[in-house]
Amino acid sequence: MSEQTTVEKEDTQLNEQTKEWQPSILAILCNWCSYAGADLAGSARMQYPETVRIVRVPCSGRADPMFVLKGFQKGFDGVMVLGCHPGDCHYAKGNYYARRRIAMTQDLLKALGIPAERFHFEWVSASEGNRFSALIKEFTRQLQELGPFEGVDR
Amino acid sequence: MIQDTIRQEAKKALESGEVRMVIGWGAGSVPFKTTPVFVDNPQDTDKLIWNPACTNNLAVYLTKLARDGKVGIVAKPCDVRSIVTLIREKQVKRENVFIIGVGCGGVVDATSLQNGDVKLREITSLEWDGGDLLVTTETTKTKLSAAAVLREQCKECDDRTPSVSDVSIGEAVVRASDLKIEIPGLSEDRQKYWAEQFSRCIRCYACRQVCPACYCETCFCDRIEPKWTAKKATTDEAWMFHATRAMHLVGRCISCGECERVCPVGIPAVELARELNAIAKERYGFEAGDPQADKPLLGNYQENDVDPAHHSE
Amino acid sequence: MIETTHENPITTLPYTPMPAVVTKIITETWDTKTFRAEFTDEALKENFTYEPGQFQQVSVFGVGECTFCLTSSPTRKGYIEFSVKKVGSVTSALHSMTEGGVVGIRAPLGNYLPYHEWKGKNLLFAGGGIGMAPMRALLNFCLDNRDDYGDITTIYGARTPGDLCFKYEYEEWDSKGKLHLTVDAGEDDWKGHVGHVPGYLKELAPSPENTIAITCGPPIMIKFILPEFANLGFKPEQIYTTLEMKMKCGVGKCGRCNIGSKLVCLDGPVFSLAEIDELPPEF
Amino acid sequence: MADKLIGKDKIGDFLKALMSKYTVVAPIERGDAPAEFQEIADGDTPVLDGSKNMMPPKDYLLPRHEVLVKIDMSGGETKVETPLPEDKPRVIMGAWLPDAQGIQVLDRVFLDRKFIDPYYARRRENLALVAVIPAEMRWSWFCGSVDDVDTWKAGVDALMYDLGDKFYVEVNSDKGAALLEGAPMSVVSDVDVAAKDKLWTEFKNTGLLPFAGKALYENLAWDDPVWGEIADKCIACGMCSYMCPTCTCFDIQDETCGNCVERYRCRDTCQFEDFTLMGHGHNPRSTQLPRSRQRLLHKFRYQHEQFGVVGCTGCGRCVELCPVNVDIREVLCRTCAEPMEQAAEN
Repeated sequence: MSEQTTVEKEDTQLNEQTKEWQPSILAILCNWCSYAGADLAGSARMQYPETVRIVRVPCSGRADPMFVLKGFQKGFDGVMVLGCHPGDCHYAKGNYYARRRIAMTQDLLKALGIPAERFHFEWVSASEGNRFSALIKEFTRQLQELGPFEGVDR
Repeated sequence: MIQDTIRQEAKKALESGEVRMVIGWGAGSVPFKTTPVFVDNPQDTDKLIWNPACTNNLAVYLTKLARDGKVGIVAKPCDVRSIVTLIREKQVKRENVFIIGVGCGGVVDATSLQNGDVKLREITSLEWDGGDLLVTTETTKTKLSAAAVLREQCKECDDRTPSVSDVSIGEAVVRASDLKIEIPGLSEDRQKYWAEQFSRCIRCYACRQVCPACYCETCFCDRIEPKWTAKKATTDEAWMFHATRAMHLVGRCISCGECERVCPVGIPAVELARELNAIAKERYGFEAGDPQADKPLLGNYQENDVDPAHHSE
Repeated sequence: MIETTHENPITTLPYTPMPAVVTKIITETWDTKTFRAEFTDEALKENFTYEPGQFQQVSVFGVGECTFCLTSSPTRKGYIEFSVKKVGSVTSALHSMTEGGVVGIRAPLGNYLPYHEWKGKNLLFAGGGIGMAPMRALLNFCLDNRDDYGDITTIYGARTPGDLCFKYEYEEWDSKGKLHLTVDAGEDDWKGHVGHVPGYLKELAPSPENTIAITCGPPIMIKFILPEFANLGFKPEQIYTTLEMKMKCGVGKCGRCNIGSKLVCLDGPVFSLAEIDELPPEF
Repeated sequence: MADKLIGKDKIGDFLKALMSKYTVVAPIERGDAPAEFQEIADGDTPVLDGSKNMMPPKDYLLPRHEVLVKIDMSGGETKVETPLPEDKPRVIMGAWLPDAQGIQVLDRVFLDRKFIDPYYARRRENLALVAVIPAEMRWSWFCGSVDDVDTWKAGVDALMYDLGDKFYVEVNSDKGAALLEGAPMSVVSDVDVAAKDKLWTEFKNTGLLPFAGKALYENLAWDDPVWGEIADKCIACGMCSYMCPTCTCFDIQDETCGNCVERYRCRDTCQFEDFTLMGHGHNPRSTQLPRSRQRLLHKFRYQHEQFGVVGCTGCGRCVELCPVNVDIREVLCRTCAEPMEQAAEN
């Protein structure tokens, strides 16, 4: 990720239509499942909040914990990692490695005092476009309840 | 005496040609400190010492010195855990290390001696006397309780004899039981706590450099592209550095506490990795310093591993 | 000799880069481009002066700053030039820049080639590859003040004909002075000399009499050319070069460009061989 | 102005009065962390007796993070702004005398030669320095071994000696006199003078080592084997430099945020490999040995050649903090071919 990932704060301002604060979300998606799922959601014209920023990775195993940490450092209100269901990895076992790594990342965030609700991990397949859209909506709602992330240096 | 045996074993290993060098502790510039020494001549083995101030984890030198050829290393049980990790992660070959393991009941934190009646400049020697530290000056002998002087991580350590060694020396005495690592302020608001801690970080990287588990040739924070963390000493950049370092130490950190000892601004850097490792032990049955574990924690998986997914439908 | 006008903030705000527009980009070789830039501040553009051999800090805003010599001659006013070999992040950012792009410039910095002491003397330039860039400033300066100097001879070499820079000026260099080109490995249509610069120097055997030699190039060339100069009878005081060290501030504060107690950014980058012989071998 | 006494119970009132005219910078403790030199605000209780000075006053004059220029590229035009520090009268209180001397070394680097550093100059121009001799000397000090400490007094505007329940204040300049004007102080007695002299003698004699009085810049040899020995041990962290009151080296970096760029400077050290690593891969100090040599030669030889100063003031921070006990005192003794034995009678 380059420096340009800095969250542009206008994104997190009030949504014109709903007049509701829209949290910024960094979503790290596996190319073979959840990214395709997002694609499906898009082509099926399913609505989901536009303040989600998607980073496509070849496999959830590529979702380096540093991506998650960098997301919080740069002020995203929430970070999510989505990968193929266990057993369905395009590379046979990448998501099994991801599972441990993400579990430890959750623990690290907890140890650092970042609310667990700000980091979301889920298995989403390529056919689950509606589920993808629902997940983003649900995560957004959850973050709206929490309010803006005040930053790691508050 | 343990110190004599260390010297004899080092001498034997050097004379026989088994090792080209022995890494150990030598007398420091002041009696309450020690310093790493690299002995390559059997005549010089009397430079090696053993006392309660032998705190450095010498395994940090192995990646450089044991790359080609065999070296000896004097190691406490925690240092041995570091060596085990380095071997497991293929940074050092087992056949390139001759481990002179020393039983240990904890080492002292020199700065904690400054309190009370003892003046650092007057100290002439430190030695254990059962559960107490006997501090000798030219005129006085003072006993300090282990609880007051032990290096923080030694307080909860239950690893008293080296798990792997080529020669094992000395029996460990448990200095005091039921000691707990105390980190004031940590349990309250953690986000605020760590922001405060990291706001002090001067980015000297002493924690990283002193750490045997931080063996990367180029640390992520020294990379220019991608620039994971900027060099500036601001809280968010320091947060990124320490948080990532903690993540990188999961399954590697053996809680020797060197990073916390050397930090000039008192950041308890070891704490994050220590907590994560405790979780890893419970959840995956993995311990960083365990010679039985053949694969790194995050370079391995079980089909029935805990599922961190939220399972929201 | 060094005069900076009051419009140039380098004297009072030495860390503040002045915006300049890139007006021309010349592709010299596959990895080297020469940039011409003009300050956006009109007064600064008019009054900016410098000396041959001085250097500048060029910023690509957001990426960083890099040190380049001023390769243009102060006699050719209104713009400055610098040649950039693509090696790191700043140089890559410069290479992807197009004409009209904005850079930041802090200049002039460092000492310069003491040409005023060389009036009436013969000048011998011996350069390799991108090392021609700092010497080009003085070469063109002397050609523009042709009557002040005796013979002006240039020996310039590169790995292949494609690696030779400043081809568009060879005619001037050879007509007003004398230019000898050489390449390490010629291609079929290469009619010129083949061989390394030090060997060619030996072959040409210029006289050290009343001559100053200026040399610049990759370390390996410098290593072999210095003995050749000595063999020809050049004394250390007659040989000048520019040294390169990593710099950040360029104004003697940041502490990384020292060689012993000399700072390349203040005491250099120009040193005579006699001066270099006094320095510890750490560059 | 004659020397005066100020009771420690009066310090609070004195500071309060001082703060109406000056920005007062002094060590302030935050929790368990080491105290840092910061601008004090109402209600702060700075530690002026020199007992909490592990962080050097350099941190105030040369901040760990300082924005040098701001570049605004929005709207198609490139605007460059130079945010200089505020021009206001400042006073640093409670600096160890060796640290105050360290500021003299910083002055040479930032205010001498062809370019003046405008950021440092702004903070320094209108700055008064009040140093302290603590009641108890630190074990690691070796000030008297590196320089003639009597000459250091000229660099401070006032010097406070900790005499237990009071400070003995020696005023060395008009600036110092102006600072103390109207302060709740009393006259000194012979007993106080004797106590002050005793403390000064103790300071002078603290950490007198075999190299005391010797021209270290002549003794330090380029090819001394000691550089290799340090390099073997050295773990190449930057602590000695970052905590040093006289180490000044810095890095300059850009940070982008949208259409704006902040160019800032931050600490850097000759101990890091990338300090001198050039873009094309060449590194003139490519191993630890030349890097270890650089730090000491810079302090004891190069700065002497450049400015006629000793770049080390014997504050002992690196001695106390080095993770592997590379003791600069021992190294200096070695270069004089003498063992380190504390000569001072304390």
